[in-house]
This record gives sequence, structure tokens and C-alpha cells, in this order.
Amino acid sequence: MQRGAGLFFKGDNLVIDLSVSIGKIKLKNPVMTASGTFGYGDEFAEYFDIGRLGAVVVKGLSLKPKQGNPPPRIVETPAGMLNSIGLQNIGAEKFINEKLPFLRKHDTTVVVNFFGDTIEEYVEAAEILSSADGIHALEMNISCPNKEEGWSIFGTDPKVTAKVVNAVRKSTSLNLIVKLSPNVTDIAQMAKVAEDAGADAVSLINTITGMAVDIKTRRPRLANIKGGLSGPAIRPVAVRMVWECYNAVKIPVIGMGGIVTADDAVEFIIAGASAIAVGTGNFVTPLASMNVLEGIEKYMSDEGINSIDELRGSLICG
Amino acid sequence: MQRGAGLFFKGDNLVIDLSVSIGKIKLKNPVMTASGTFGYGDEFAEYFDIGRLGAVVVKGLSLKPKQGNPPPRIVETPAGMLNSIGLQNIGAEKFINEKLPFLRKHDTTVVVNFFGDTIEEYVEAAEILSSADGIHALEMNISCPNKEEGWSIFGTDPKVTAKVVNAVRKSTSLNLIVKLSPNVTDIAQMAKVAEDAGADAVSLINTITGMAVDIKTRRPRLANIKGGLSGPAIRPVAVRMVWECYNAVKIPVIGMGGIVTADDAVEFIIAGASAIAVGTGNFVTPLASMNVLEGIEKYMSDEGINSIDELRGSLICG
Amino acid sequence: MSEIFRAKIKENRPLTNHHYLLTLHPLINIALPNPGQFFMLSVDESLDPLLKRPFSVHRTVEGGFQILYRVVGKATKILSAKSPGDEIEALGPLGNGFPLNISNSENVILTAGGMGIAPMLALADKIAGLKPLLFYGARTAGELLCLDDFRDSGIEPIISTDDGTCGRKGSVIDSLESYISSAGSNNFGLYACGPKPMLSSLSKFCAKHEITAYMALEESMACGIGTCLGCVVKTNEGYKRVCKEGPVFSSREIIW
Amino acid sequence: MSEIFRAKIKENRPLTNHHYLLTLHPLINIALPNPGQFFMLSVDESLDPLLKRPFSVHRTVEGGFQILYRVVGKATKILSAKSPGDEIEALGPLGNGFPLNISNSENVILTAGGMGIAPMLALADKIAGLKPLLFYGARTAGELLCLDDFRDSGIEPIISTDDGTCGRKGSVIDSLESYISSAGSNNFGLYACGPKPMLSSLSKFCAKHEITAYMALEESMACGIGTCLGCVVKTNEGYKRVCKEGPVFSSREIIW
Ligand SMILES: Cc1cc2nc3c(=O)[nH]c(=O)nc-3n(C[C@H](O)[C@H](O)[C@H](O)COP(=O)(O)OP(=O)(O)OC[C@H]3O[C@@H](n4cnc5c(N)ncnc54)[C@H](O)[C@@H]3O)c2cc1C
Ligand SMILES: Cc1cc2nc3c(=O)[nH]c(=O)nc-3n(C[C@H](O)[C@H](O)[C@H](O)COP(=O)(O)OP(=O)(O)OC[C@H]3O[C@@H](n4cnc5c(N)ncnc54)[C@H](O)[C@@H]3O)c2cc1C
Ligand SMILES: Cc1cc2nc3c(=O)[nH]c(=O)nc-3n(C[C@H](O)[C@H](O)[C@H](O)COP(=O)(O)O)c2cc1C
Ligand SMILES: Cc1cc2nc3c(=O)[nH]c(=O)nc-3n(C[C@H](O)[C@H](O)[C@H](O)COP(=O)(O)O)c2cc1C
Ligand code: FES
Ligand code: FES
Repeated sequence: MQRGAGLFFKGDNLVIDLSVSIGKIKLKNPVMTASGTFGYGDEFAEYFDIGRLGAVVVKGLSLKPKQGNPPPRIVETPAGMLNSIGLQNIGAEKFINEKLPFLRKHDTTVVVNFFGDTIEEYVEAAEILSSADGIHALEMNISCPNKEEGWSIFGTDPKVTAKVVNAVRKSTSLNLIVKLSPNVTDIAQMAKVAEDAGADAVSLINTITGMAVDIKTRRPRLANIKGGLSGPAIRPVAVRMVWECYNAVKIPVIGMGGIVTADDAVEFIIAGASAIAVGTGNFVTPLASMNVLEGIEKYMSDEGINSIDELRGSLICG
Repeated sequence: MQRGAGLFFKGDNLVIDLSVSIGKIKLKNPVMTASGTFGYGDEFAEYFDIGRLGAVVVKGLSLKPKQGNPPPRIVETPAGMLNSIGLQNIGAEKFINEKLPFLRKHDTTVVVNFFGDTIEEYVEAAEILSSADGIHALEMNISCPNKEEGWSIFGTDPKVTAKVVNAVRKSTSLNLIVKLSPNVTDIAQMAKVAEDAGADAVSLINTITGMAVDIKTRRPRLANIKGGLSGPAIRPVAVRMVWECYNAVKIPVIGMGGIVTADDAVEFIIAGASAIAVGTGNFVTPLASMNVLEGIEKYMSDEGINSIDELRGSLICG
Repeated sequence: MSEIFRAKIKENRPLTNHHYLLTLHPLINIALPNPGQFFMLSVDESLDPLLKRPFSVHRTVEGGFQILYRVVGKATKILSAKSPGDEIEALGPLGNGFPLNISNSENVILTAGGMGIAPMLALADKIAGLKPLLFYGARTAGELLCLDDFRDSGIEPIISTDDGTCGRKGSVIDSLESYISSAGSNNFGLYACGPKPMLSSLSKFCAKHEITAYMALEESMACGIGTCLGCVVKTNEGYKRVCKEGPVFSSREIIW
Repeated sequence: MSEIFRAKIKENRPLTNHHYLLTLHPLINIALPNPGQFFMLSVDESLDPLLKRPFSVHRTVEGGFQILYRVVGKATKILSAKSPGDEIEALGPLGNGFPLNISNSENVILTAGGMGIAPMLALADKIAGLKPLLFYGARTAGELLCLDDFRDSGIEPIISTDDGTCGRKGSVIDSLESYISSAGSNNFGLYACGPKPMLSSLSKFCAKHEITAYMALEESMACGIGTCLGCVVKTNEGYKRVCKEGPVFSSREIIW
């Protein structure tokens, strides 16, 4: 058995095929990292070969560097955490010059998460990133405020979502993944909007907006007051939304939200996810994504399942 | 110190006033029970004097008895649980005849949670319940499917919400609490809709829709596939929504979602809740609501806070 | 009357790699549990696991009671690491328990599959005078528990294992059915506990032979006291709560 | 090089009602931690608490290292109940640690407030030859830790307590400031660790006297390895990560 390559041989027989297709690209296995929880990949390379991952998704980038929100920025909550990093990042250019060369050296798919304050910024960022060498796909984060329209979130109004996805679609020929916000009434509708606007895949869920209060000081625990809830606490919501989107669109769905173990990941795949991402789980242990990859292999071999295609969306209802 | 009566005296001085006003009624303290987690009150009377509670909110009632969903109906998730009870209940009439007399014997405020499949059913249930003796307030659950309009949820479309709340408002002179669904893009908007339609208070949050998969059988863990997520896992989302509603409406906000301890409850009050309800916490230990009540008293006395009014909405931002 | 109380762990003895016998001493006086009743146990203060877990009373002992449990997941794993002297929170005794006054006292039969053995010892302790038979099935010899305890009460277990490593090879129901079919009488008082498929096929068999069996069911539980409506089973009178109207039901009323 | 590894608890000794000294023996070879570096520790497999917790290296010992911790919440409470032989998961050593080559070696001063004493012993072990002074403040006499360990290294702690139950009454900063003001020299090498208000007023004092202090900061952490950007502090070069560019910063760069 050869680990990490996606195809497993026993003697001459192909046994397990872990590879999955996301739009025009093929990942050797379905295990990705969730944006903002894996930095630009370099820190994790200290603990395992990041080339074994299906894809590395980097921290969200904007056209210009962003300094983010004041601290405190994180607080633990029951089986989860709130963060208000505020999209701090080094900017698209510095990423291309200083971080991308390192990622190119690894045999993995590089997905760049990005965002903008305006539609123009989205488009410009997409164009710059598309011209760089070694980026295989773009993931656009639409859970961020729209400076032009009263700071409401791009990803919660279907009309605005359609507009921004359309604009980015026209500006890149790279694989385009649209990352959906869970803070909406109808996630399946948002997935359809993204599909219609030309997305090659949707990924979900981003964090659910939450808040915590320090009862001693009577202040919010995050300087930014509100933050995004992630981790195992939100997994049931994420699995439900993945299933709803899987039933609503034809493009692949990338599932995330609270995945720490392989069992968690398999839940998402059975519910319809073509690939999955480990987020907060990376903080629980830096080996989480490797544990998930190895655990999925073991599960499939124990259950006699030969390919992810066979597992995906195999939920038996009724 | 006299416990449980709402007013605390030390010598001749009034020390702590735990009482709160919800519309036209006054609760002796802010601790309520969340509908569906306290039955009709009788089971809990075995463990403590339910007359000490600010209010008892009973399991949601409909015009006619409902048998609910097939089992399995519950599954534990990280720091939470999913339920798909399916609103099983004995019906308004049987409640009035068999359960209400017991509740009347206790010195507590009785809040009756109810729902319907159609607007007419809501109105009829409200009328029947309003004519019964010993009910102090009605809490209408709008997180349930609307038979007439494609089974979408009453509480997720502002127009439908306005219609059903308006109709119920006209049919009862009891205190009317509207219980909001968290499965919406803009909870503050829904609170305003309820306020404009005549609600005396809003309560939130109801459960967040979720799902879990058994990876061995590849079946949903709930026979109904989806269920409602409750418990500490959702508390950060609930606190955030309470704060948003508190800033949006003038009527009192009743907060719930993941309260197990007094510290949890105080978070909600600081964020703007006039009263709070213990739900899933009652399953963690049947004494949860009493622990919360006693803990709030202790917190206020430790911090030198004399009344809930002083604490409510006292969040210091910036 | 059930109580919410703290209990001290007196002993937490491993019986096999994944079975433990827990002896609890409540710190307050509680009602004596009846066979078939259960307790909800908290394993610690963490919010994961969140809910209490139900366990049948295995035996009442001087100063308290015993639980026989198998490590299957989060809570039971944590429980298995507890030491004598540790305290846990418990709620109970809950549920109805087995009816003890069944009329046809001459042919009383206990039937247990797997962990279904747990409540049977408490029952045997109560009705040993009726000289019941015990049909006991497990997957393999190593999973057979408490055989000597039953023998001490004068009951020689009639064993079957799926893999034939002890007793008759096959299911406990096969074993029971062939006994009953050859006994030429329908005058049986049957008690049963075990996995759903076992109880369901036993129910069908009993219906055919017009025998009533009393069976202790399991369902996922949140509250254990009848308020959440999470633990229902389908009966011929609609859904009933396993924690309140059960866990013991007559085989005639359950709709499988 | 930091590692993710399992470590065996060698000892978990209570020093006061809420302070413990934990000795860990890593099951693999790890890099020797420098004073001021820290480890992220998992207390168990439960998802509540979810994240690892950061603890400074208190001392390196034969076969491993020590952590001095105070029980303040969920994770530290669980940790305090662990026994020798138990294993936990750890990540480290992390962060930069104290710079040891500070030029003005003649007047080296360690300043610790409360739990800020934890990393100071590792530092004292390294630079005992420089004969540093230790200014150590705590709320009350009962919270003063490791005094004899410092004495064994030839350092007699200069103590202050908020309530005056030991040493000078008042804050450690008062004590330090009056020493420095009367010393008539600015040639100091200062190391500090303690609560934010203490470090912030120390920074102001140092700015006034043109002294540089190296101070170990604390911020809530999720990853500990520089990826989540959760632990930043404001510096004159923008936000920096306490876990990566810190936890030790020069008092000149922090914007309080
Ligand atoms: C009335 C009643 C009496 C019981 N008496 C006993 C007893 O005496 N001894 C004993 O060992 N167990 C008994 N059980 C079962 C026991 O409650 C569960 O094994 C326990 O809740 C598992 O908790 P966990 O956190 O370890 O497992 P979890 O982490 O909750 O679950 C682990 C796995 O076990 C499965 N599982 C959970 N509960 C059950 C169940 N009830 N039946 C089958 N599979 C389950 C889950 O689906 C999951 O796959 C009883 C259950 C009931 C309802
Ligand atoms: C680099 C670094 C090194 C540290 N070294 C040590 C050490 O050597 N010894 C030691 O005892 N502690 C040390 N700490 C603090 C330690 O990490 C916290 O005490 C621990 O995380 C608390 O976990 P808990 O689950 O017990 O508390 P929680 O349940 O997480 O929190 C309980 C209460 O403590 C507060 N709290 C949490 N973390 C901190 C903190 N860092 N500072 C102040 N208050 C906090 C919370 O706001 C809350 O009110 C260090 C922290 C950092 C960042
Ligand atoms: C600290 C942190 C930073 C994040 N930053 C980003 C980001 O820059 N862009 C983005 O699209 N999502 C970001 N996310 C969201 C995650 O990618 C993921 O969607 C979410 O956390 C849910 O997955 P999880 O529960 O596995 O963490 C961030 C999450 C966390 C916890
Ligand atoms: C088992 C169960 C049954 C519930 N039934 C009802 C109900 O009948 N009507 C209603 O409005 N809410 C119902 N709820 C929602 C709760 O009242 C509460 O809004 C929600 O659980 C969040 O609070 P919690 O996290 O404290 O449980 C139910 C919740 C649970 C867990
Ligand atoms: S477990 Fe709640 S009703 Fe039975
Ligand atoms: S703790 Fe994650 S960057 Fe420092």
C-alpha cells in the first residue's frame, strides 16, 4: 500500500481510489485545509509532509495587506471557538513573492482564498492571483463586508452574491470555488446563485456569527464584539447545509465545519461533499488533517469502499 | 435573605430585586424554562419546588394532539444535541383539563407555548388557551412548517411572520411572546416584524437546524433526517442574536440557547435579555434552573448589583 | 420517587477488556431500585459528553447498587477510567421495572442477549425462588459475564454464542425457541433484554405461541424523566416513552 | 524545531491549594526548551475544553521539563486531577524565549508578578552566573512560590505582597522602581513576566529611564504556532504574534 498518492494498490489490483474532481482539477485525496487555519502552509510543514494533502488552502488574501482587528481576537466556547481575526493578511503580492515559492515545492494542489471590500477589489485580486504560477484554484470568501453597500455581507444577499461572483468569474480562468456564508435563511439558494454565476464548486460552511461576554468586566470577550463560531460545536449545522447544497446544485460541494477526526469527515462525504476541509481541528492538533486522511483510508478499507465517488452522497434516507 | 421571592431584604433594606417585567406581567425572577425541555412541569416537581421559578414554559401545544416523528429522535453532538421530536403534544384541551390544574397550584407564572399548521390553527389554539384559567402568557412558536404555503417555516419569511403574529395578536389579550427562529439571515429584522405585529416580547433562540450521519449504516442519526441543534454549542450564536434584537426592538427580549449555569445566564442578561430560559440544561441536570437562579443571586450579590434592570443590557463596548 | 444525587464510586472493576462492574454508594438515601429500573449517570462536568447516560441497575448491594457496563463510546470510556473514591452525579431510580407478579410462576424464563444480561441479575435476585431458567447469548465466550453470580443463585445459564465458543452455536432465540417448542406448553413467564433484532424476533415468536414476554428496551435518552419525548417507541397505543412508561414493555404492545 | 508529542506525567505536585508543579517526560526526543519558551498542552480527548493551553517552561529536568501552573478554569482543573503515569499530548517548545546575551551583564534584574514567576526559574538556572536580582510580587504570602529554588541558585528574592503579609507591602513595580531610582545607574538588564497592568507600567517606567526590559507576554492562543493570528499584540511595527515573534518582546516595541 502506498500512502498519500490517492491510488492504492494491493498486488496488481487497484484497491482504493481517494482522488476527487473539483471542477477542472483533480485532488489526489479529498482532504483540504480550511482557509485561515493553516497559515500559508509553512508552519505545518514542521510537523508533516504537507505534500500528502489533497489541497492546501491558504489564509484569505486581499489586494492590499490588512492589519485585522484589535485583540483579544479569539475565545474558546463549548466545543468551539470564536474568532475575530478581521482577515489580517500580507496581501496578494507579498504572498506570491514570499509564500507561493515554498508551496510550489510541495506535491499538493494550492487553493488561494481571497476577498475584497468592493467588487473591483475582488476582481483585481483575482486577476493578480490568476497570473501567478502555481495556484490551482481560487476560493472566494463572500462572508465579508461590502464597503459600497452599507457594510452588509456580500454573501447574505443573493443579488449582491450573483454580482460579485459573476464579476470574478469573468476575470479568471482558474477553478473558482465560492465559499458560502452559513448566516443565511436558505443556503441551497445561495449555492444555486453561485452555480448560476459560474462557480466551479461551492465550499461551506464559513463561521457562524456569535458572541461571548465576560461577566466580570461586562465586556465582549472579543474586542470586535462579534466573531465567527467554528469547531465541532457547529458540525451538525455544517453537515445539514452540505446535504442541502448537494441536493440543490450540480457542481461539487466542499464540506467543512468542525472536522477533527476521520469519522467527522466521512459524515460530510456521505452527506454529499466531494472534498472536505479541516479548520479549527488543526488547532486541536497540528496532525489533524493527516489523522483525517489516514482515517478515511482505514474507514474505506474496513467498509470495503473502493472510491470516494462510491461514498459521496451515499446517505440512505427512509 | 429570603430565597426565591424576587425581593431580597437585609435588615430593613431592599438588597436585590430579581423581578423583571415582560410586557404586562411581572416575573419574580428572570429564570424561565424553555419549551419542550420541562414537559408540563410535573416531572420536575419531584426534584425541586417549581414555584420558585420566574416562569414555567410548557411543551408546545397545538389545537389537536400530535404524535410527532418516528424514533430515533435525539442524538448527542459536541456540547449539544439534535432533536426531532416533531412537536408531539397532548393538545390544548387535554392540557387545560389535565395539566393546568397542577401548575395553578404553584406560585409561578405559567407560559404556554403553542403552534399551528395553518394560521387558523394558530388563532384557534390561542383562543382556546386564552379562555383557560391560570395561563399568564402565550409563547407562539413560529419555527414550524406552514402547511398552506409549501411547508416552509412560518418564522423565516418576514411577510408570513407578520401575518401569523397579527392574526394571533387579534385573538388574544394575554401577554404574547413570539419565539423567533435563528435560521434566518437577519434576526433583528424578524424581531422588529414581531414587535410591529403586536408582540409583547420576543424569545430566542429556537434550535438551529442540523443533521448527523451514522457512518456505519450511512443513515441519518435521526429518523426525520434533520433536527434542531440545542445546548451549550449554540450559546455564542444565541447571545449574539439576543444582543442584535435588544438593539433593534423596544419590547423585552427573552434569551435562551445553551444555558446550563448562572454564568451562562448572566451573559444573556448583560447582552440585553430581560429574562432567560434553561432548555437542554434541564437534561444535563434536573436542578439546572435552580442552580441558575441561585447563581444569579450570588453573582449579583458578589458584584454589588441590586436589580436585574441594572444588569440588563449593561454590555460595555469600546 | 427518584432523586438527583451524588454517589461515591466504591469499586470499578474490569471484567473483560471492555466490560466493567461499577459499585456506587449514594451519598443520600434513595429508594431501593427495582429490577429493570435504571439510573442516569454523569461521568464528569465537561460539556462533552453533555447528557447523562442510562444504565440498568445490575444488582442492589449493601450501601448502594451496581451497574454492569460495556465501553462503547465517550461517556463509558471516561467512566472506565474512574477510581474508587471518585464521585459522580446520578439520577434515579427511573422507569417502571419488571412486573414481578406474573401469574404462571411455574415456567419463568429469563432471556438475555449481550449487555441485556445487566438487569437480569437484579431480577434473578428477586425471583430466584421461582427457579427461573436463564437463556443467555453472546457473540463469543469471552463476552459472557456473571455466570458464577447466577450459579450462586441456583441458576445454571443455558448459553449460546454466535461463534460456538461456548454453549450452543447460534442465537439465544434459536435456543429458547427450540426449548419452548419442545416443552409442549405455553404457560411461560418470559423476561427479556438485549439488542433490538433479538427482542423483535422474540416478540414475533411469542405472538405466534401466544406467550407474553416482558422486555426491557433501550432508546437514546436526553432527560430520563419523561419530559423531552426523545426516547419513544411505537406501541399499539401510539408512541410511549421508554424512560417513563418503560423501559419494560409487554411484547404484545410494541410495534417493531 | 518544535514537535507534537506525547508525554508521560512524572509528577503533578500541589504547591498550594491552586498551584501545581507538573513534571513531564516526553516519549520522544525533543529540542531543549529555552527560558521563556512555552508548550501547548492537551489535557484530554474531550472536545470541551477544545484547544490546547499554553504554559511556560518552568525548568528543564533530567528526562524532561516542568510546568508551574495555577488552576484558573476548565483545562487547568482537569490537569490538576491527573496522576503520575497518565499521558498527555504536547506541542513545543514554541516561541522565541528570552534573549540571553544582553550586554549590560552587571545589573541583571528579574521581575515577576503572580504566575509570572513560572518562566523565571528556567531563566535563573541559565544566568545564575550573572548574579541577577529577583523582584517578586504576589497578592499574599501564601501565593509566593519556589522561593527556595531561587535561594538554591544563590538568588534571594526581593519580595512584595499586595497585602503586606510578606516582604514590602505594595506592588513589585513600586519595589523595583525605588531600587532603580536609588541605584543611580541606567545600566540594567531587565527581564519581566506578569499580569498586563504590571508589564504596562513597567514599560512606562523603563521608557522614562531609557532602560530596555524583555517581557514575556500572554494572549489567548488557538494554534500556538503562528497560523491562526489569534494571539497578536500591538507593536510599533504593527500586530505581532505572541506565539511566534514572542512571547518575549522588548518593552520598547509594545504599544499598550
Ligand atoms: C434504559 C437503558 C438501560 C441501559 N442499561 C445499560 C447497562 O446496564 N449497561 C450498559 O453497558 N449499557 C446500558 N445501556 C446503554 C448505555 O446507555 C449506552 O451504552 C451509553 O449511553 C453509551 O454512552 P457512550 O457515551 O459511551 O457512547 P456514545 O459515544 O454515546 O455512543 C457510542 C456508540 O454507541 C452507540 N450507542 C449509544 N447508546 C446506545 C445504546 N443505548 N444501545 C446501543 N448502542 C448505543 C452509539 O450510536 C454510538 O455508535 C442502557 C440504555 C438504556 C436506554
Ligand atoms: C505564552 C503563555 C505562557 C503561559 N504560561 C503559564 C504558566 O507557566 N503557568 C500558568 O499557570 N499559566 C500560564 N499561562 C496561562 C495559561 O495558558 C492559562 O491559565 C490557561 O490557558 C487557562 O486555561 P483554563 O482552561 O484552565 O482556563 P479557562 O477556562 O480557559 O479560563 C478561565 C478564566 O481564566 C482566564 N484566562 C484564560 N487564559 C488566561 C491567561 N492567559 N491569562 C489570564 N487569564 C486567563 C479566562 O479569561 C477565564 O476567565 C500562559 C499563557 C501564555 C499565553
Ligand atoms: C482563526 C480562523 C481564521 C479564519 N480565516 C478565514 C479566512 O481568512 N477566509 C475564509 O474564507 N475563512 C476563514 N475561516 C473560516 C474557516 O476556513 C472555516 O470555514 C470555518 O472555521 C469552519 O470550519 P472549522 O469548524 O473546521 O474551523 C477562519 C476560521 C478561523 C477559526
Ligand atoms: C427536546 C426539545 C424539545 C423542544 N420543543 C420545543 C417546543 O415544543 N416548542 C418550542 O418553541 N421550542 C422547543 N424547543 C426549543 C427550546 O425551547 C429552546 O428554544 C432551544 O432548545 C434552545 O435552548 P437550549 O439550548 O437551552 O436548549 C425544544 C428543544 C428541545 C431540546
Ligand atoms: S428520555 Fe426524555 S422522555 Fe424519555
Ligand atoms: S496562537 Fe495562533 S498565531 Fe499565535
